[in-house]
This record gives sequence, C-alpha cells and structure tokens, in this order.
Amino acid sequence: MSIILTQSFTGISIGAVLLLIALGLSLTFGQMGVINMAHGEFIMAGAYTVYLLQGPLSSAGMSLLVALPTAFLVAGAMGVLLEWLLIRRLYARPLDTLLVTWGVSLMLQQLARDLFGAPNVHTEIPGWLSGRVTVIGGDDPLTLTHARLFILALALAAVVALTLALRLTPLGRRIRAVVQHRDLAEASGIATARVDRITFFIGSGLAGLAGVALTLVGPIGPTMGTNVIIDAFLVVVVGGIGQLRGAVIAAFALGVLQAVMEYSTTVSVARVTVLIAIVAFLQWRPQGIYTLRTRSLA
Amino acid sequence: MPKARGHRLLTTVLALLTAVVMTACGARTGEDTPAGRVAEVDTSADTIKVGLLNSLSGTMAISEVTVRDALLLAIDEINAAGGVLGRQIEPVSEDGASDWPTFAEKAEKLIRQDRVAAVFGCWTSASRKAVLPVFERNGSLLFYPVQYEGLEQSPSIFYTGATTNQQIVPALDYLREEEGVESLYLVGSDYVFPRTANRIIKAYAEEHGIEIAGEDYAPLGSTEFATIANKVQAAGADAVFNTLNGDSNVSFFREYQALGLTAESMPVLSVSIAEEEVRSIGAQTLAGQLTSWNYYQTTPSAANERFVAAYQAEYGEDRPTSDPMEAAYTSVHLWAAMVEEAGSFEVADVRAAADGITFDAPEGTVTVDGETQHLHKTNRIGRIGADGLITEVWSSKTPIRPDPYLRAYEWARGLAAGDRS
Amino acid sequence: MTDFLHRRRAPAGYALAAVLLFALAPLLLSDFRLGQFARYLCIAIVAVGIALAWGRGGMLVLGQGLFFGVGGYAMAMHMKLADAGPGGLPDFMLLYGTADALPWWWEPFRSPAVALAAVLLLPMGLAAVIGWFVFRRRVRGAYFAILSQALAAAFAILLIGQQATTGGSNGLTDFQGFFGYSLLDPVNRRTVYFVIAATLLALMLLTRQIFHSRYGELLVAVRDAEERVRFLGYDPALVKLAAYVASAGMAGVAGALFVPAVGIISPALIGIVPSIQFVIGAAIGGRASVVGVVLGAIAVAWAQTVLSEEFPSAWTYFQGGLFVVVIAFLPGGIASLWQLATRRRARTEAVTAA
Amino acid sequence: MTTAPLNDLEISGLRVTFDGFTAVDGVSLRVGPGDLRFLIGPNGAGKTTLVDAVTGLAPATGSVRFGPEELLGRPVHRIARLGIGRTFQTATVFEQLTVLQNLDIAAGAGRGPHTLLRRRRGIPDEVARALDAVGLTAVRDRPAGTLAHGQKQWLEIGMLLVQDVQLMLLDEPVAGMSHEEREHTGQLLRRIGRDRTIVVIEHDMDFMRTFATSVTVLHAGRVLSEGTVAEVRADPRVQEVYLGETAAPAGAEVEA
Repeated sequence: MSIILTQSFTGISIGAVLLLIALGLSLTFGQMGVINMAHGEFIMAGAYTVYLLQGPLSSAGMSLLVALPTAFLVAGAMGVLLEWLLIRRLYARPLDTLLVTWGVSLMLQQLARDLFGAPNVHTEIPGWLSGRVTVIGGDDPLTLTHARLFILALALAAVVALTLALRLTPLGRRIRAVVQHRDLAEASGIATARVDRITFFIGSGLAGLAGVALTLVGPIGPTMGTNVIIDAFLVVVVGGIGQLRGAVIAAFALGVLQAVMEYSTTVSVARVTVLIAIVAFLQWRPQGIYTLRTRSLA
Repeated sequence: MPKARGHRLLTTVLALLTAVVMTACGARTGEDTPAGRVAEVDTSADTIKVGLLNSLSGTMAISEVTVRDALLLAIDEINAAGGVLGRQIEPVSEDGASDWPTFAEKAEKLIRQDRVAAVFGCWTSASRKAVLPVFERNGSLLFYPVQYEGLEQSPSIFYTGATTNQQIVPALDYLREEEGVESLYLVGSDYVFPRTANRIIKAYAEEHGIEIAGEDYAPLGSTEFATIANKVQAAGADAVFNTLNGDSNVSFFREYQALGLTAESMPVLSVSIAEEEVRSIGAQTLAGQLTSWNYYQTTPSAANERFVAAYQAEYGEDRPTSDPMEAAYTSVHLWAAMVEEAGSFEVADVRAAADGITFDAPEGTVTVDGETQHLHKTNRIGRIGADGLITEVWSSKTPIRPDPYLRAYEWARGLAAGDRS
Repeated sequence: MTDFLHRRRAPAGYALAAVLLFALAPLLLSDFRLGQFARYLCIAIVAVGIALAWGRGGMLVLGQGLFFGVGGYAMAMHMKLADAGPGGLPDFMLLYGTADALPWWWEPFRSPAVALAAVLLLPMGLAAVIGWFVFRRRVRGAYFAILSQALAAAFAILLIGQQATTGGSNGLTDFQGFFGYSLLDPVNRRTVYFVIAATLLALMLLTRQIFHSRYGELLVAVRDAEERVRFLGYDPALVKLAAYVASAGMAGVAGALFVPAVGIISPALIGIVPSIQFVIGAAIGGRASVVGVVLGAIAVAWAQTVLSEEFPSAWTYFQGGLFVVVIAFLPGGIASLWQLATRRRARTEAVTAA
Repeated sequence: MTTAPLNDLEISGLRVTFDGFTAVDGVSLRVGPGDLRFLIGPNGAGKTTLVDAVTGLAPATGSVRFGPEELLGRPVHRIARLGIGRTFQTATVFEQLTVLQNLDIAAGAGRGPHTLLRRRRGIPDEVARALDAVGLTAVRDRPAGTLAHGQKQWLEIGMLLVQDVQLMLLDEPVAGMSHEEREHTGQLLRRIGRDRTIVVIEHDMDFMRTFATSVTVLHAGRVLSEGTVAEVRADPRVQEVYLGETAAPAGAEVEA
C-alpha cells in the first residue's frame, strides 16, 4: 500500500528533475524553435558551478544557495554567447541548429574534461537537505527526502516565476509576441534579435538551475549533460511546442510512468516502455499535449 | 548515349571483379590456415617491444589511464634493473578509445605491425571479448589486469586480476560468516560482469540458505536510483551486494543515504569500487561500506610500500593506488619473470614457462597457475574510511587457487551450461 | 552545360573509384590497414543511405544505429550458429544462458538464406513500420530526429538487458567462419573487404540512379515543400517512407558486412553516439552528394583513428569545431566546395567564350 | 487527354471553425463547368479558408461535392487525385528544381514505381503543352527559385494544367503583377477555363471586372451576394461592406 504512495512520490520527484532539465528547453525549443543539444552542457556548467563554489564557500548549504543565481548567470551567459556566435545565423535551419549545437556540446564536454579532469567530482550535500520527512508513520512509513522535496520546490518555483514573467512583465509580452508572430512583432517595433537573445539567456539560465539541482541526486562529470538531454527533449516533444503547462504535465506523467514501470519490471524494460509509450502518444497527438494553432501552411 | 554505356560498362566491371574475388577464396572453416598460429615476435632490435592497450579517451579513460600509468611504472623499474634477457623494454601504447572494435583493431596492429612480445591492457569484459579472437587467431599473448566474471580460459590470455572465486565467493563467505547475513539484495549495472556475478551469488545463496530479497539492474551510466533505493529499503535485506559501475554509484549511494540507510543498518558490499572510485564518488558518502578486492593501498607489505612510493613519486602525491593498477603492475613483472625463465621471447616458450612463476607483489606473493593462466591471489575484504582509503577487515589468509569455472564448488555445478567437462 | 559535363564525368569517376578500391587499396595497404579500411567502407555505406534520406529527403536520421544493429545482429547470429555447428548453441549462451535450448527467434538464422534475407528485410521492415506511423502523422523535423534517436537508444538498452540471448553489453564476438570460409585466413578476410567495396560501389551507383530519377526529383520536392506535393495528388508520407526504408536497408547491409570485417557487433555500436557519428561524416562530406558523404565518412573515420590516439583532447575540439563550422557556414559540406569551384570555372569559361 | 464529364462544384452548408472562431459560416454555392468564378470579399471574409476546406486542408462540416464525389473528410492528396488543384497566395513552387522538373512532378501523381525510379527522358507531351500555354518554354531549365514573381504564378497554373485538374482554385493569382502580366494571366485563364471549372480569389477589382463570368461576395464567413459582375456591383449591401473599401487604394493588394 505505502509502496504505491512512495512510488507515486518517486515518480513526481523524477518528474521534478525532468521538469527542471526540460524547462529551459521548453523556452528555447518550444518558444523559439531552436534545438539546442548543448543544453545538457549548460546543465553541466550549473553543476560545476556548485563544485567550484564549495571551495571558497566552505559551507555546503551556503554554496548551494549562492550557486543558484550564479549558475543561472553562468549558463545564461554561455547561452547568450552561443546564440550570438552561431544560433542567430541558423534560425531558418532548425535541423542544422541541432547538429551545430551537438558539435558545440562535444567541445564543451572536452573543455570540462580538460578543466576539471575526466573523473566525476563530488559535492557535499548540506545537512538540511540530507534528511527526510516522515509523512505517514508506522511499520511501513512513507518518507520523503529533503533533497527531492527541494528539487520539487525549485522546479515549481521556476515554473511559477517563468509563467508570471511571461504573463505580466513587458519583456514577457514581447517574448510572446515574437513567438506568435515574428514579422508582425518586428513591424510593430520590437527588436526581435534582442528578444531572442534574452529568451535564450533565460532558457539557458534555467539549465544552470537544473544543474545545481542535479548535484543533489547524481554525479557531476563531463558527460552528465549527454545523459539527460534526450529525456529533456522528449518531455518538450510530449508537452507540445510553445506551452509551459504541456511541459509540466509531460514531465510528471513521464516521471510517474517511469517510476511505476521501474518498480513493477526492470529499469531497462521501463526505459524501453516509456520510449515506446512516447512514440505511441505522438501517434495520437503528433504535436504534443498542447499546440498553438496557426493558419500558415508551413 | 555515352552515359548509359558508362553504366553498363561499370556494371560489367563490378560483376567481373566480384566473380574474381569470390573464386579467390582461402581456407574453409576447420582447415588449417596458412597464417600460422604463433605470432612472430620482433627480436631484431636491441630492445623488445610490448604493447599497452588501454582507453586513453572516451568513457573508460578515467580508469584505464591509471592502469597504463602502473604498466609504465613497472616497465621503467624492469628497465632500470637491466631489462629482460638483457634487452630494454620498449612500450608501444595504443588507445582503445573505449570502443570495442577499436580495441580489436589496435590489438591487430600491435601484433601484426609492431610484432610485440606481449600486450598488456583492456579493462571491460566487452573489450576483452573483442580482442580475444584477435589474440587467438594470431597466437599472441594478452595480460589482462582486471577482476572479471570468470567463465573464460584462453591460451592467449593471462588473467592477473581476480576471478570470481577470489573476489565474489570470499565476499559471500565473509558476509555469511562474519556479518551473519541471511538475506541479500543485488544491485548492478546492466552488463556482463554484474549479471554473471549475480548468477553465481544466487547459486551460492541457494546452497547456503540465504534469501535473495531482490535483484535490479540499471543501464550503464544511469543516474536515477530513487526507485531502486525504494525497493532496497522496502525489501529490508541484511545487506546489499553492489556491482554497480562508475557514475551510477554516486546516485545510488545518495538515494540510499537519503532514505536513512547506513552501513550499520544495511551494509553495502561493492566489488567495483576501489580507491580511485572512492575519490570521485566522495568518501563521505561511502564511509563504513565494504569492498572485496585482493589489494588496497593500505595493504601492509614491503613491496606495497615501494610500489605506492614509486607510483606517487612518478604521478603525484595525491594519486591513490588500486587493485587493477596493482594487478597491471604485477602483470609486467610476471611476464618478465616468465621470459627470463623461458630464456626466450617466443609466445610458446613463455607460455610453457609460466606455471609456478611467482612474484612478490604489493598484494603479497602471487603464483601463476599454468593450467588456467590465472593467479593464486589472496582475497581481502575492506572497509572504506572517511579519508578515502580502504582498510582490510578480513582476509583469506592464504592465496586462493584460481577456479574460473568454479569447478571445485558443488553448488556452482550447472552454472555454466557449456562447461560439461 | 555543366550538367552535361557532370554526366560524362561521373562514370569516369566511378571507374576511378573502382580501381582505387579494388586494385590500389589492396596492393598498397597491409592486411591490417585493409581491415581498418573495410570498417570505414561499412560506415560509408551507412552514409550513402543518410545522403538519400537526409540529403535528398530532408529526414534527419539520427538513429541509423538501430538499423545498422539489426542488420549486424542478424548476420552475427547466423555466424554464431554456423560456428556452433548443426544443433549447437553459441558459446556465450552456454556461459551466460540458463536455457539449454536455442530461443525460437534464433532458430531461423541457422539458414544462410534466411540470414541474408533478414539482413536486408528486417531493417527495411522495421523502418517501414516506424516510418508509416511517424510520417503518416506528419511527425517531422526535430521531432523525427529526436524520436529516431530515442528508438536507437531503446534498442541498445533492450539488447543489453537480454544478456542470455543477445550477449548483453559484450555483444556477439569471436567468429570463426563466414559462410563456410574461415575468417582466420587472411585471404578470406581480404575477400570480405572486396565484398564490402563492391557493395559500397553498387549502392553508390544505385543511389546516384535514384537521385537522378523522377523519384529523386520528387523527393527534393517533398523535402522543400511537403504540403505543396500533397496538392499535386501525391502522398508525401509514402514518398518519404520509400527513402527512409531504402536508407535503413543500406544501414542494415553495412551492419551485416561490419561483422565479418571487424569481428564484433555490440550495443555500444548502435546507441545514440554512434548514430550521430554516422551523420557527422556525411554532413562534413556534403549531405546531398553521394561521393561527398562517402569521402566524408571515410575521412572522418580515418582521422578519428589517426588523430584520436595522438591527440585525444585536441581531436575532440577539432572534430566538434569542424562539424560546427561546416554545418553553420558550409551546409553543403566539402562537396559543395568542389561544386562551387566547377561552377565558377564554368562561368569564367562562358565569359571567355563570349 | 481526359474524357471525364465536366463536373459542378457544389458547396452546401460549409462551416469551418478554428478554436471557437467561425471562419466560414454556412456557405452554399455552386460553380458550373466553363465558369470563371471570382470570389471576393474583405480581409477575413473566409475566402482562403473556403478554398482550404474544399482542398482538404482545413477540417470542415457541411458538404462539398465535385460531381458525384463528396470531398469533405478525404485527405489532401486524395482530393487532388480527383482532379482538384489549387494555388497559394504566395507562389509555392519547388525552388530548387527547374521549371521542367516542377511541371514533370505535377504531371506524375499516377506514375508507378517503375517510371518513378527511372530518369526522365525528353519532355512529356502534357508538360510541353503546359510550358507553351503559360509561356515558360524559354526558361524551362532554370531553377524555379530564380523566376520572377509573375512567372512563378504562371508556373503554378502550368502545374495545375499538367495535373489536368477539372477544378482550379486560384488564390490571388495576379497579386504583385504588372498590368501586362495581369492581362496575360486573364487571357490564359479564359483560354483554359473553357473546359474547366475555375474559382479565383481576387482583390483586384479591375481584373475581376475584365475577366469574371460570375462573382460571389463573401463577408464574415457568409455569402453576401452572387451573380454577374454587374449584378453584384449593383447590390447595395456589397457597396456598403466591400466596394466602399476599394476607395482606399492600399487595401486592395495584400491580405495579411
């Protein structure tokens, strides 16, 4: 009985990680149509930020908190650089963007290897995140770990902040205008190139946040980005283009599906099942859970 | 129409060529091959060449570079002491690039092009399986320095790491006898070593009345262990037998810790975590947990003190030494001893001289078993300390005779369906 | 005018390639180097299929490892059974398997005819099923690329998980014979090379024919304006499906030939990274040119062998950087440089003539 | 050439809804063979959506029949195979292919694999005729992407000709053309319209007045008026909602 609850929460916490790694993509891929394979390496940059900050800031908790905004800025800056150097030249060729950014991700991984060494590095988990809370006591208790709760909270906070920013701020309105009708937005005086860059900054910055969160559950190494990037894209693909709520639903649905399948079968079977479920789902809704309808032929 | 004629011409040429090559075929299977079964070793120069085949790039580089360093250290030592049969050893290093076909290709190159006397290296079973036919086909020698899943014996390979009865079986003995374990949970990465190890463990458990509370495999490189940790906790076994590889250990131990499991409440015995891995997983996470190897950096012996000192002097004070490195270091010394004994670099002579060769290795004295081409090795159970070093808590006292097919163990009968001898 | 020249030149080019592959390479290269070269040629065969599906058809096939693996495993299963002899079990099953009987799905591969047919038909059939579902629902672009990648990853995970019947992460290795001929004999290994080279040339010619056929033109039309083609009464899903299936078949054949040439097939050769590697060579060579992709694939594989051992770190930067620069600034690949040059020359000639 | 009987296009009760917005709201109309019907109306009247619905691009309810065949619910390419073709507001041709290749593809929907997998040898008759009809013979080997705007429109019409469509739906075929080009296009439509049914969406009133045999005026998704040019011009409702707008010179050319 309680294992069902435990697994549901496990699914939600897997979903929270998926949501965090996919959230930035749902901006850059979902809203701008840029397929950034180096997104995983921005996540890696966020994780290494925690590692670097733990040296000078000896307190693990402090360094984690400082790392959140720092990683956002670091990854965001990397994103802006990438956008300015390469991606802005390739908006008309989305598939080529995919390949170009994959090449960039190769180089960034090697850079990490040269800077930090090929082996994984590890960070300390702050004391206040290493415990757990007991939700249901008794013989067969349901406990939730602090780290997972923290990730869940971080993911939801990021979604709320992003939603509010898109809805309420002038910048958000401009971003949405550009997404919905680029030419019209340009014609009405919006500097679309600048909006693109800012959108990319935020999307990449969110990858940095995800990297900070990942240090709580997994290793920090040069290949950590590659391990998550496909999952992140699948979340956005299932969620649908241009909709944050799609990504949220997709992340938690995939997380719970994965957790349930893992529990009842094996991890390998679960992975394969989830992938096949996604293919089947796209049969039913090729454009994902939510779509923006347009009249254009393309 | 010149174009159409061009095509027809080409087609004809192709057809002819195909016909020619198909008739120019060599031996059928089963016939003797003209290639000969013994590699020609290049003895023309003043030096003797040996091959080092390790992944210097790719995912396995982390581990394999340390092995390469240990191999080079041993070669330097032998050269400094005057070489082998009076010749200096010249290492030819090739990168397997963590890619199995590349391993096979580079092995072929070392044997046929460089005509080396022996090759040292490989880490994963997959790479060993990939190069094995190359060594057998060319009649050359590979020294393989990593503990592995057993069930293998090739005249072309000397296995200087532990086979299962020198690592897995003693670990089970220890858990059963010293820790009183009555139920086990098996967690491993999804590849050959964990799956085979777990088959052995299950056979052992059946014989000794140990309950297997669960068995889970995660894809290599997997970092999501919440579910597996939940299952481990829910099963409530006395101990966990861990065959996870690399990165996955970080995630697994973090989840394990977060659930409030400890080395006291549910110890984890790992067989793929050595000093090098402890460093990248974090000693804080692993402190108190158990490992099973033949060697630790802390193993007390004069040979080990020399080895650790020489290694750290060469590669850095902060570099730990580990079991596969020690086995690699030992393998070069063993080969040199075999060559001296044989008085020849030829593979057949070296192999003939192998039985009974001993070496005073950092792990203690090891002896070559000529029949299986494995080593007699002492098993040591260790506990990981907060300083990242592993200290011995139990040992088999005497070297264990290698038994890759576990023929001496009644309970293991039928484990390898193919071993009907 | 250039078109005319091009047509005259192409057969000559292919004849030259035939001489290079069949005469010069075997003469100049040692057995060891020739074996390496055979491996590059297998990768080049996959690249030819990529030129068709991606270069011509616009479908970014990031999961060719799936079909490469299916073809490779089909061949490897047959070779394992042939080695084991009539009624025998492959060696790894005896070691890792618990069953004494051969799994039912291995049984058909005892027959060489079935195995050869499976090498081609299994990947094509699989591609037909995947493509039918995917293209009919108009899943395309990045969606298609990511899906095909996910499928390749899923296949690799599936193989690893079934160690008792697939050899798990070790894959299938240690083959003694290839259709009755001993692979221990260098003469036979050389023959394998010739078979691979002949297959590559034949598939290059076939693909060239497809490029110049009406179907080739139609494929370009579908790539550039899929919806418009629909209004002409074609079903673009079927047009794309045909190219996708053909490219899958080529990848399958390449995988099958890879096995006797290299002596191993394993899940590590068919996952996400190897699948992208197939595309890298094709992209650098020039995605839409048959000769371009082949040269690109061979060059990248060769450079990988040579440079990665000398400078592992620099090689990664170089490969990544080259890839980025070519895709971003020279989408036609190296092949387009050559086309650019000929076009310029043609223009100069035209000016001089006038 | 085809000997199929000439068919009527019959639309009844056609309704198209996007996310709650009704773009076409119960339109019924009938166009007979040999007719050159112009479909006019202010921006957002539902003209293009109507054509989308007929050609299977936009899901719709109601009924669209061409001769004996009901079109609604069929996939786009099946409708096209019934002899129904269209052009788009912005000329959509295969820019990388030559004019000849464009036309050859348009002619080939019924080709079997055997023909498809071979090279084109020579120029098929219907392609030669279409090249001649639309006056592109001289540029047949040029990539379509290099054609002038008007030439692209003619190429599109040529593609419909080789497709041998019985019902042609043209979306602003003369937008952006010079006066001479318009004249040329009009004559072309008149010629080819003799044995076909043609529906033209157009904003250019002069063009319409010169070449239309009949006119349907759409407004807010409904048919406002229908008849000859003179009848429609005389309709006070049309003057009120639509023709009045033409006084403003800009609005006539482009629809966003």
